[in-house]
Amino acid sequence: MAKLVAKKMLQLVLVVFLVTLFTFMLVRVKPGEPEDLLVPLSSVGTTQEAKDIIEKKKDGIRADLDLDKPLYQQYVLWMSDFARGDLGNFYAVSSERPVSDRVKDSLPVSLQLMIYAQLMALVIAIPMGVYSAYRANRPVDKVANTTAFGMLAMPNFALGLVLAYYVGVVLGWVPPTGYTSPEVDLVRHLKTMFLPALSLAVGQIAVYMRLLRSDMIQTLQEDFILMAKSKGISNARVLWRHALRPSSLTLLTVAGLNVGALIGGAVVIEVVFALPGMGALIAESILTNQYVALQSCVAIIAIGYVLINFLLDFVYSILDPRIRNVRAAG
Amino acid sequence: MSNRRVSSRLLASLVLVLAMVAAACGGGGTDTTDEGEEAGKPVRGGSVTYALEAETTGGWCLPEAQLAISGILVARTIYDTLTAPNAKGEYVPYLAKSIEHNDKFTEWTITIRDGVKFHDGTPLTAEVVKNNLDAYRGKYKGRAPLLFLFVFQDIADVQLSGDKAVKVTTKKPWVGFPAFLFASGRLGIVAQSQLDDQKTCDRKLVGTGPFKQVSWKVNQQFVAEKNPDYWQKAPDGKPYPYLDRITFQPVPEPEQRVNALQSGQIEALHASGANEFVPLREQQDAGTVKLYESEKFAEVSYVMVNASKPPLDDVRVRKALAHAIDREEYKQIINQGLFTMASGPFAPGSIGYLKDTNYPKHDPDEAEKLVKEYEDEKGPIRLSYRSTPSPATTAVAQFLQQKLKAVGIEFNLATVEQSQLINTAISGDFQLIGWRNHPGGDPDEQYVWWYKGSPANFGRFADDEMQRLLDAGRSETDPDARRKIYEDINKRFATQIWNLWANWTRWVVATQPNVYGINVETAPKLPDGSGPFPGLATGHPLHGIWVKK
Amino acid sequence: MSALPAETDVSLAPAGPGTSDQAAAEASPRKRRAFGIGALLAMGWLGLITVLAVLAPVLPLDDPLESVGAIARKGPGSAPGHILGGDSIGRDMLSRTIHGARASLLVGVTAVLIGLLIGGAAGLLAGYFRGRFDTVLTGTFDILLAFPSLVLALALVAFLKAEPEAGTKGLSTVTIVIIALGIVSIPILARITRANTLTWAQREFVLAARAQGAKNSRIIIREVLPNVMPAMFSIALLGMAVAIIAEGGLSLLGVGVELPKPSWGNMIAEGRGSLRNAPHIVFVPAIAIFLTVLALNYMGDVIRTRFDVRESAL
Amino acid sequence: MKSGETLGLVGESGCGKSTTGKAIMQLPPPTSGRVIFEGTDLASLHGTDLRRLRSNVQMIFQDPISSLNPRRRVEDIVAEGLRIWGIGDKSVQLAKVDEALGTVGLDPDTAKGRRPHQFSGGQRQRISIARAVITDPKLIICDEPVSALDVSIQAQILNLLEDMKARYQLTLIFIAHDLAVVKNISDRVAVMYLGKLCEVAPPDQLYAQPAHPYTGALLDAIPVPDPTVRPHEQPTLSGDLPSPVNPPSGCRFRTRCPRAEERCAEEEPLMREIDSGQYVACHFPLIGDTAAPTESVGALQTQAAPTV
Repeated sequence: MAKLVAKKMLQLVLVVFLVTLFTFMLVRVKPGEPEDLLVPLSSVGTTQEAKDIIEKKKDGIRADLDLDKPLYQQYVLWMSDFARGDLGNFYAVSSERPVSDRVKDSLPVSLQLMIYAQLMALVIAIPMGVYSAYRANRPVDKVANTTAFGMLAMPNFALGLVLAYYVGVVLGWVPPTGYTSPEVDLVRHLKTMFLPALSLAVGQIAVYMRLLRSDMIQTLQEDFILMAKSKGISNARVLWRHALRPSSLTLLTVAGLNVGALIGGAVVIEVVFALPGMGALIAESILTNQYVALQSCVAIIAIGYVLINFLLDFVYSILDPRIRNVRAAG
Repeated sequence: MSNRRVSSRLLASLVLVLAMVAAACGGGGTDTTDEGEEAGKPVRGGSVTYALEAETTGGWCLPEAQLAISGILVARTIYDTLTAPNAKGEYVPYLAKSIEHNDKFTEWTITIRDGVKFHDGTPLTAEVVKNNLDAYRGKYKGRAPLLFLFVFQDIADVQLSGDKAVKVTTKKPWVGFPAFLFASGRLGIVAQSQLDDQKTCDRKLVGTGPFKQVSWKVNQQFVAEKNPDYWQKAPDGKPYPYLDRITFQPVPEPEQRVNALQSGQIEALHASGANEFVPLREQQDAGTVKLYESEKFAEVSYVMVNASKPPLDDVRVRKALAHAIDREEYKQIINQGLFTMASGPFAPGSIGYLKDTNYPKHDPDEAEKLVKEYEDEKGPIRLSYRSTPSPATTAVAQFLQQKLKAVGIEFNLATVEQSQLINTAISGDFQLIGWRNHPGGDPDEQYVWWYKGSPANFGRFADDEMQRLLDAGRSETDPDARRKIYEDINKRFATQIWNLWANWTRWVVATQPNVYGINVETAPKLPDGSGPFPGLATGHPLHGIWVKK
Repeated sequence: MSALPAETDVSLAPAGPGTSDQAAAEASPRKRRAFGIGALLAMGWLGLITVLAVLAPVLPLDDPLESVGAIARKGPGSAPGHILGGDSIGRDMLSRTIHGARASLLVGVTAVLIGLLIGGAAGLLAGYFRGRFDTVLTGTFDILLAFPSLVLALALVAFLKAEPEAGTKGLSTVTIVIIALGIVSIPILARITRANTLTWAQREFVLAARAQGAKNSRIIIREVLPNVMPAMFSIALLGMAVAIIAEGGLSLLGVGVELPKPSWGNMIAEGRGSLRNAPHIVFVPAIAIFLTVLALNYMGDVIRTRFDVRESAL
Repeated sequence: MKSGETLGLVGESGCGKSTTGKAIMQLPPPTSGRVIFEGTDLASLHGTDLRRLRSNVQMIFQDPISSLNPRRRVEDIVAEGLRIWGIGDKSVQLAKVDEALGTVGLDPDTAKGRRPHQFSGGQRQRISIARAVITDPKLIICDEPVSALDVSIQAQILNLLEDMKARYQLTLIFIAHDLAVVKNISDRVAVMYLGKLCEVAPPDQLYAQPAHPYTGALLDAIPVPDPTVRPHEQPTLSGDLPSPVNPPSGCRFRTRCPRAEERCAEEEPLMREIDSGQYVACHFPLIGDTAAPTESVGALQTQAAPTV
């Protein structure tokens, strides 16, 4: 067991190293001097005063990012800052705002969105999956399956746009846009998160439902179900108490793995609903050349994703050796 | 202000920007308001959430900040400017008690109002004002104002004059100087502590304004609460503001702002696109929202041409562009028939406005001829156009592209984020760019934008005639002569085509029906008793807003 | 649906681990031939849209780049001769939708081809040879997979996008989007190919081929590849669906296929400001994407069922 | 092993029979022991030489589904060996395929164009045999070729293998877990337990007088189709097969052997001839009362190393 932990840890460290290195290189290899990308003001200086101001600004950035040092040192320095929670700055002509400030505000939004989407997907998908497995190949099942297919084919951003207008504005049930933090107004917070979470959840609902359905159909063919039925236990009880649990392992694995992907995967949804989350932050960083911020944000998400994978992997290999083997093969 | 007639409406402001989010101006539409009479007595308390078209990611370290209209609105809640425009567009003392000048307009004495306190409790003193002015003109240690540096190049010196006044000496007569003390609302007076704050000057805001900053979460919200010690008194004798709290939310997609207002999520928004005017006016007719529209002292939307690089350094090419664009079709398709097409930089009512400047008419044949002439001489014309990626601006870009293609000009599109657009303009790394600027005020405010060699002359045209006219305009004291000068400038644009004019930008502030105090009829009077300024291009004061329960 | 291919492969995941090859092998020939009505409809739609996309330049359509002022924001049916109406600047929606299919399908097909060629080959070799090569490759792909795919695509687009200088032409945005989405799809396709290769490479017919003295290359191409192909193909179909959607996502962020050239994604992005008064500008391309993605997913599913493809064990 | 001989290799599931078969093919090469084929140590061969040599040894597998590529037509499957080695031109290859299919009892014209799933298990095994013989190999390793088939078909396939052997002068290694199956087809039978041979003898001798207790137990397990014969009173084999990764010390069978004594745990029994042609590795064999000598008589390499 200790060996397994050690091995996994080593893997984790290696992956984190490579992931951050990849991010670091991706941004540094881009043509152009970093300080010029961050403060694109080279040709302004018609007067000495202006030139001085700009040069001073760029000198500051160069010093900040250790740009005069060799690449590997830059990486090491960045990582050591990163590890200490210093994520660099958003550079603008008029300000240098720590990225950590923005991340502190954005990360909760993304986490909330992800959790709500996940919960919503599971809450809807589980009954659907259970029932359509129970009624496999009957009309109900076919309808559910077709619906699932349909949901899978909906581009979430288009769905988001449409929901925002028709549900948020025309019907006026929930706010169509914006973000309210739960400390300010919990009810309103939940309402504002409803549509974005739903847009994100729709695809997942289909995935989870199909997954659960097929596992469940298998479970329902097992002997212990037959036995339970023969004992006269009601169908509902058989389904929910006896069949669901053994069927839900794959579902939970996949749901767990999706957690990481969802954090960053909601980029477009966050933009569509004007949610100030990590996705929107990354999009902003990319589109405005704020590459220090980009580096840190992407690294955070990648590390988060790797960590979640690692934990899941680990938990499941303890729970069920079969999964370890399957995963090793996959 | 002892002397003025100047009626300056100037202002230049720096950096403004904002792509041409289609803009405003509905063929002489009325500045609507149907409130006023039934508004009743202002009520104190309550809060308002106001949706802005953009976040000001660079923050509000005012001397260095690059504020567009959204940033200005926030600045005006936290800070006060020394002057402010009144109903006639004259710049009257605001945070200053008085502003006086010598006969030659080269010495300006700004006297400080008594008993004004910053949000941190420190008093407003002449010294703080001097430090502010020095910071804006790049003479204050630790502050590096890039663009105000040029706006105030003609200031020779700022000195304390007793302990209640500051004396500003200019290098040449500067008739419109009071307008620059407003600077479109950008020249707020910042507390000493913020001025000296090296690390968090952009986000720890301390002013004298009607509201105090509570929190700012970028892209989320900016919250400000009532300043109980505000120096401006309401008619009931108690200090403004009426509201306990105001929250600004950046909502960049215009349709989302309208959605949010309609669904009751917010109390107010501002907008300037035809796509927003249509539904908002419908809702106004249905009585579900209240609008305050204004095209007074408007900005102009246009395509800015970088005249420093071939092929656009050739006036024939610029003329061909102007001839190629069907402005009537532009109005119908892009603006849904709503806004008045502009003839030049000066909006109706401004000094220098001309109904017909002789700007080139739509004439594809002439355009084609000019293109051919140029291409035979110097080779093919290839252009690129930059705009923000919003649907409204890309629609404009594609419309232009079609029209130019029709006369044989290839033209590719590149989108640039809003916050990058200004940098693109400053660095000159563009050929054509969608733009919006030059709000009405004193035409002298445009000096920095057009003066040869000015870093704010983003179009980079270097015209001796323009330089002469601008210098003359700055110092000319005779109003008629002054008007003539600016009309000449207007005509010069029409022949040199440094910009391709689109329409005057019409702004609308839309609120829930129970929100009062924004339009000219219910907004507070200025300290000198004159009426409130009717324009919306640089935002509006927020201390008079109140909500009927 | 999620814009993440990484999730999608999970998503379309298996009808359970216990499906046996026996079942497939013993399915009667007749059953294997028959396609349901759904599959026929799906193939019909894909065929139609492909033919239209290919023939778009010669079809009697309006110029997709030319505005007709009179139909700006007019809905379907409200302007004679323009059955789907006009977009926000008066270009014919039908023509733009069909021309948009060109860009969208091109992005979908080419990006996945890149993924198939590189990822497929890598997965095949890794799954066949295993050992250190496999470890390195799997490790590399795990790193790529640690980035949310849309974020990775966005970063790649930003990275590849040269500053547009006047007169110079860098990579076209279509190419950039294709390359970015192609790179994103490599690890996903590699992973699935590898998983399938692993199972097939252990079959006895592979042993038999080696017993007959076949070279590894011959075994991979003749024995393993044909069997892994259905899995690759069905994932490729899903990958296309994901790429088409991802292009839309990139468009919405302002870095998709460059205007004025239509793609379904940038049409939706353009129409998002007019949902209130001209909803068809969003709905027409959205429905086109929906149907196409639906058809691709469905066909992927059909292939998976028919060939009993084993999914990547996630 | 002698050329032209059929060796039956018998043991419980998991005892290493198939591994032995594959080890002979160097698929993968065994971790210890040597395979000598016509005087060449196969482990010393690499690349083309190894591949060429492999073509002299063919395998027929247990699972008729897994052993045929479902994506290829029968013609391609059977002709593969010829194509790999470029034997003959297309028409020659086709003729050979027809001939091979014909000899295994399939109609070449109908069979050629089809794919494996269109055939029954027995037919597929015939295809496997056709594939194996087409390159004229010297040795064919039959890895439980009939265990997945119905009993009636088993006999047909066994007969077919006999025919093939005669027709192509083959040497066969016939792997089975069932002594009954190999009895008729084998010239000699080797019994394997946990990766080691424990007894080698001609079938008649082996069946009549098993020497190793394990062989005895296996023989007892064969159902006798005579209702008058009562099943053995004592349980034949008890306990599970120990892990082959970590086999018991000394004699591997001792944990389940009714005759096990202390010596069995300490000393590994060596293979010795106990009767003419009958070799056994046991300290206390069932026949002849003599305990095994402590010195090695030495005969067969114990670890899966048949020689031809």
